Amino acid sequence: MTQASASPGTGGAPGYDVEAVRKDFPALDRLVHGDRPLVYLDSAATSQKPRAVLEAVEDFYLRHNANVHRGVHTLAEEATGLYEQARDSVARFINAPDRDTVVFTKNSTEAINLVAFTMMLADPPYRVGPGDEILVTEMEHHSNLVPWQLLAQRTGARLRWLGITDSGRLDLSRLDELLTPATTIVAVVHVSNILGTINPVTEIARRAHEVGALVLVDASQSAPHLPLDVSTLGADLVAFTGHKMCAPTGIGVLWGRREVLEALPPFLGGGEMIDTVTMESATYAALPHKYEAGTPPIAEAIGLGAAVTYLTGVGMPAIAAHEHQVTAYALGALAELPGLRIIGPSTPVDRGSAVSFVMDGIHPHDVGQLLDFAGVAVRVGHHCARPVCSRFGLPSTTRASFGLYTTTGEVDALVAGLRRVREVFG
Amino acid sequence: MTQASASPGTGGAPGYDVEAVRKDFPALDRLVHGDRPLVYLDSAATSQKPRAVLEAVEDFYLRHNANVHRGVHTLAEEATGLYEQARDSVARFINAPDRDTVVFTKNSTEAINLVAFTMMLADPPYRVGPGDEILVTEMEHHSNLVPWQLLAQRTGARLRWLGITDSGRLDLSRLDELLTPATTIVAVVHVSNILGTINPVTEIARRAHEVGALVLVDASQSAPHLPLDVSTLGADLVAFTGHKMCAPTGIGVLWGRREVLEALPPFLGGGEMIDTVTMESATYAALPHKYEAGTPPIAEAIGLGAAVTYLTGVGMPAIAAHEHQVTAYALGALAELPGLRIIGPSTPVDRGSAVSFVMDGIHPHDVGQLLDFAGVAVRVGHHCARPVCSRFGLPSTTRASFGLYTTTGEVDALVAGLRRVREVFG
Amino acid sequence: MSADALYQEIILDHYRRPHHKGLRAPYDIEVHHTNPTCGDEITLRVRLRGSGDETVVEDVSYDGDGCSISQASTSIMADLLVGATVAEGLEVEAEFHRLMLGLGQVAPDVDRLADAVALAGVARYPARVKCALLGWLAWKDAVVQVLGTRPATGEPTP
Amino acid sequence: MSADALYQEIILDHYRRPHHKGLRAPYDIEVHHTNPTCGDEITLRVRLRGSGDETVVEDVSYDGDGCSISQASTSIMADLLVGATVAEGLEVEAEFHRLMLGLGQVAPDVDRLADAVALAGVARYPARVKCALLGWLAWKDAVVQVLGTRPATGEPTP
Ligand SMILES: Cc1ncc(COP(=O)(O)O)c(C=O)c1O
Ligand SMILES: Cc1ncc(COP(=O)(O)O)c(C=O)c1O
Repeated sequence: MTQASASPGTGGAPGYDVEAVRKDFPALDRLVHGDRPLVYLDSAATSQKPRAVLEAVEDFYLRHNANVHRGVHTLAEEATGLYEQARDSVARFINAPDRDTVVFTKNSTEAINLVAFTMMLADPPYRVGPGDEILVTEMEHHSNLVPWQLLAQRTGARLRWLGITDSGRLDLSRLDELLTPATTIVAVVHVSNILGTINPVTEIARRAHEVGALVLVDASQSAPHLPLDVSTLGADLVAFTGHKMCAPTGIGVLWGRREVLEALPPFLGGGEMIDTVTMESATYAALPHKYEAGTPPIAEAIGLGAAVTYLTGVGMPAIAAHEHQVTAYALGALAELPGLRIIGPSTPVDRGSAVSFVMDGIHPHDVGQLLDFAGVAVRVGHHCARPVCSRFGLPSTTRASFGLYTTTGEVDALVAGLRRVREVFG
Repeated sequence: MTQASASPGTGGAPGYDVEAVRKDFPALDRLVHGDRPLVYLDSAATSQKPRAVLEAVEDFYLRHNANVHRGVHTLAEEATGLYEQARDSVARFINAPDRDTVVFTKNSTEAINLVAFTMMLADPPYRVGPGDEILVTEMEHHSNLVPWQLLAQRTGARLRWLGITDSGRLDLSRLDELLTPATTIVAVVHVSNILGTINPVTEIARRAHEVGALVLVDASQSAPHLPLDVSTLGADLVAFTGHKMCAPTGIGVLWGRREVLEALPPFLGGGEMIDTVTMESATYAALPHKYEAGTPPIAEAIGLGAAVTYLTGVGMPAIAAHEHQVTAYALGALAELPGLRIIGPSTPVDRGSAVSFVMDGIHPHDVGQLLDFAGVAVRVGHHCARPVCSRFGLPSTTRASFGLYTTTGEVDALVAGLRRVREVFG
Repeated sequence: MSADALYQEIILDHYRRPHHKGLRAPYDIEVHHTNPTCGDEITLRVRLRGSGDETVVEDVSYDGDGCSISQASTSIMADLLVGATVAEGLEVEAEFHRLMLGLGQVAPDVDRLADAVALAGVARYPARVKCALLGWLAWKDAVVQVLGTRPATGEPTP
Repeated sequence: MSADALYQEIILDHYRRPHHKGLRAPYDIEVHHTNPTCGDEITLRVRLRGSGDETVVEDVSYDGDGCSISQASTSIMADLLVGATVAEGLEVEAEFHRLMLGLGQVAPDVDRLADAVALAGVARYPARVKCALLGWLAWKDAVVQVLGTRPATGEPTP
């Protein structure tokens, strides 16, 4: 594992040794299309994994593999210990006051659906029914939009949303109007995966709480990039996903205030989430197991534990500062390309490290494909946020997104690639 | 990977080279309590993993890691290809006529809950409502019982069940009475994880179909041990879980007949499961993506693909024959221990490789703990099938369970360990 | 594979100066197809002449949004369809489809596909195959719809 | 750790010949605790004498099902409680609890715990800790309940 050292890195924040960080990520050595070094600018889709995470997972399978809980044999005790230690690590990473409020899910999407489904089945005041309102934003990833659409359709509740300004910020001017005593939940993304916007979720939560609504923050794009402190964020529920934060696929987290998680009913039924079972009925386990039905993603949770330990070792403030600098550099360099328009905030203020753009007369598919031939991996499409594209009258965008291992040299490769795209398509 | 060779193995079926198989599983070399070789008899809880699976997962992370679908860059294309090839491998493994009917979930539990939740939300004839009946058995794992209890409570449907005979078989004598035109779904375990019983699911399905019910088979304990052919099984829906069949944790499968999966509504909402999205509503993707919201367990699916390829290489009929022989040997040896009673079929007929037992006057915890000191890993407790324990008037049992790598020598170690337990506890 | 092999000059030419583009009347059938994952869309109109086996494609006109591959593919398709019989048009569609799903392993039928051969490289990029197929699927759909609404023995288009 | 270190002779003795076992009347409070994951259960009765700080445990009787660890632990506990003041009984419970949650890193207070020191090895087996604690948690619960139902100044048990 790498500690951010004092030696100068390649661009980025002073004192952050990005080359040392890169050495921890073996996939970054990949060549594509024969001899092109990979320039991986798709971290908002998923991050690469540091060796420490792969080793933690492998060590589990090679030495400690067993099912967790209830075993008295050595491997079962070890596996349980490693799994629960991973929960402790995640609790520390987000500064959760209570480790039992960290629930492992398979991804953010399941975490958010867990809340949407249990609010359908809950007792008041958390039950969502006809006449209730659900407030989201136009900036949501489909995973924080479709579950609420479905909840509204299934219960007769009304879905409302905050719009987006031309500069890619949430339009808060109608917030007071949209928050009513009927609002049961406000679901809002912390950092947009398409626009890069960092939203003022603490302020939104404060106002939502005034009308008695619950607040869920989708931290899928903040947990990997910024220090995240659930004890001061203001949210009642926070969802994030391992694969975007150096962990394996197949693992996510729902954190919630104890009171809320205790009041909501169980979601999936099965092994591990019960207290006692007869043929007629069951009683349910205490948190966090109440929401962890079935064999959990054990190795994946252990991998997430190793990932947050790794990230903490590098330092979340240092990562945030480094990514901020790379993003600022990229925004500046992209602004100089003729016919290129940034979709989202064009300055690095309150902004994460995903940068979407369109090029006059050139379809994002062609941009992405030609960049790939140059070794530059970006994502094209609607980035699971189609309403954002519609808002800006676009079918799709090209998105470059950065991570703790991204260098300004890679941004230069992107810019050179885009110049070549312009040459080809004129 | 190991092909079953013609050289004699340690016990087991003729021609099955269990020692060669064991070499593929590095965790089996583990020592516990200092110098005790691990005797892993807990495969019904989770299996150990062959090197081929760990390597497939590692290769993905080291070379091809990217999010799947919609990417045009090299890694995204490769990741998508590997993920979808894994689906092809699983489809072949269970002889699914149509690869798009193989849905990846996080485990069996999620697969079963997916069906229970969508039947709550479905249109007729699949909708479960007041007055409808759900038929399960007393032999179910909590993961195939609690979801149906919850469905019944949430909809006003009635839960009914088939009992167990004293010899540990399903009591089918009341089947005709319990199957009525009100029965919407029959959920039944293929092979019991606690009793070892193999149930006549094809016959049950035939009769359930006569009254128009859907049939879900919980194949969690059959997929790893027997050839499984969904095209002839008779079930409409089949659930199983990767971690018990040599694959990583965090991956499971729901297979269903296309017609059924198409008629049931979506379950989790989010990225990947949509066709198009506006703020108001969404349309949903075709199978299998309709049921794969969010970033799927990509590496885990690839691991499952490698696992079924590995299992096919060894040969499922050969594995079944080998395990049958080890089980027969164990049943014989255990029968000779004074004061030991097998819970479940005491002969190897229609029987899987999990063997539960109790010892007069000695609590399973003490049995399990003392065996562990001897290096023998067994599971103790209710094995997530508490109603089975209640049926036999027991708080818990000790369970030894076998896999493709289990030797008769390991059964001898179990028996020796049990003799020592008797000495200690008198 | 290199950028040049995928983006052959012939594709870029069709993309820059698409043939038969623009919506024209009269027409027998209009269909609208989209590719929801990338937002591409096409509106395609087909005008037929003659009846039965003799039915000939008199005109194909279209408008839409999409990447160079989808735009060039539709332009090349229109060239191939205009003047061909419906049967020939369906055959070339089948051949092109086969090429696209061949993962780069299928040799194209140069005689039949003409300029469409330039798209062979797309088959190696599964994510782009649906771009190349967008216009062709619209064509096939249009034929199915129009033959469904016209007697198979075929009165001439009014 | 070896089998002998966990299953010390003293534990096996208590398990084979438990002290104070069987349910007796009169009693002030009866509690029932279970350990759902392993099905273990205990019914515990407590009879007190005296009042206020002077309240003394006159009898502890119990019945139940469980492994050797849980049975021996309860038997040892009963020895420690009978004749002690309630305050002393709660202190020894706290001390024992601390030992059990110490993952084998906590040194036992031999004077106070007496035979219960033999259970120190259990702390290294998290899955068994709840077995060892079953009787003790019942005791603590019983005290909370009975002190809640009796005036704090303490009329003697009728
Ligand atoms: C028969 C049976 N059904 C269902 C399950 C649940 O599987 P999982 O915990 O992987 O969801 C298990 C194993 O735990 C099982 O043995
Ligand atoms: C903002 C945001 N929310 C939710 C998700 C969903 O995460 P997952 O697909 O891992 O469930 C993503 C990423 O895909 C995201 O960027």
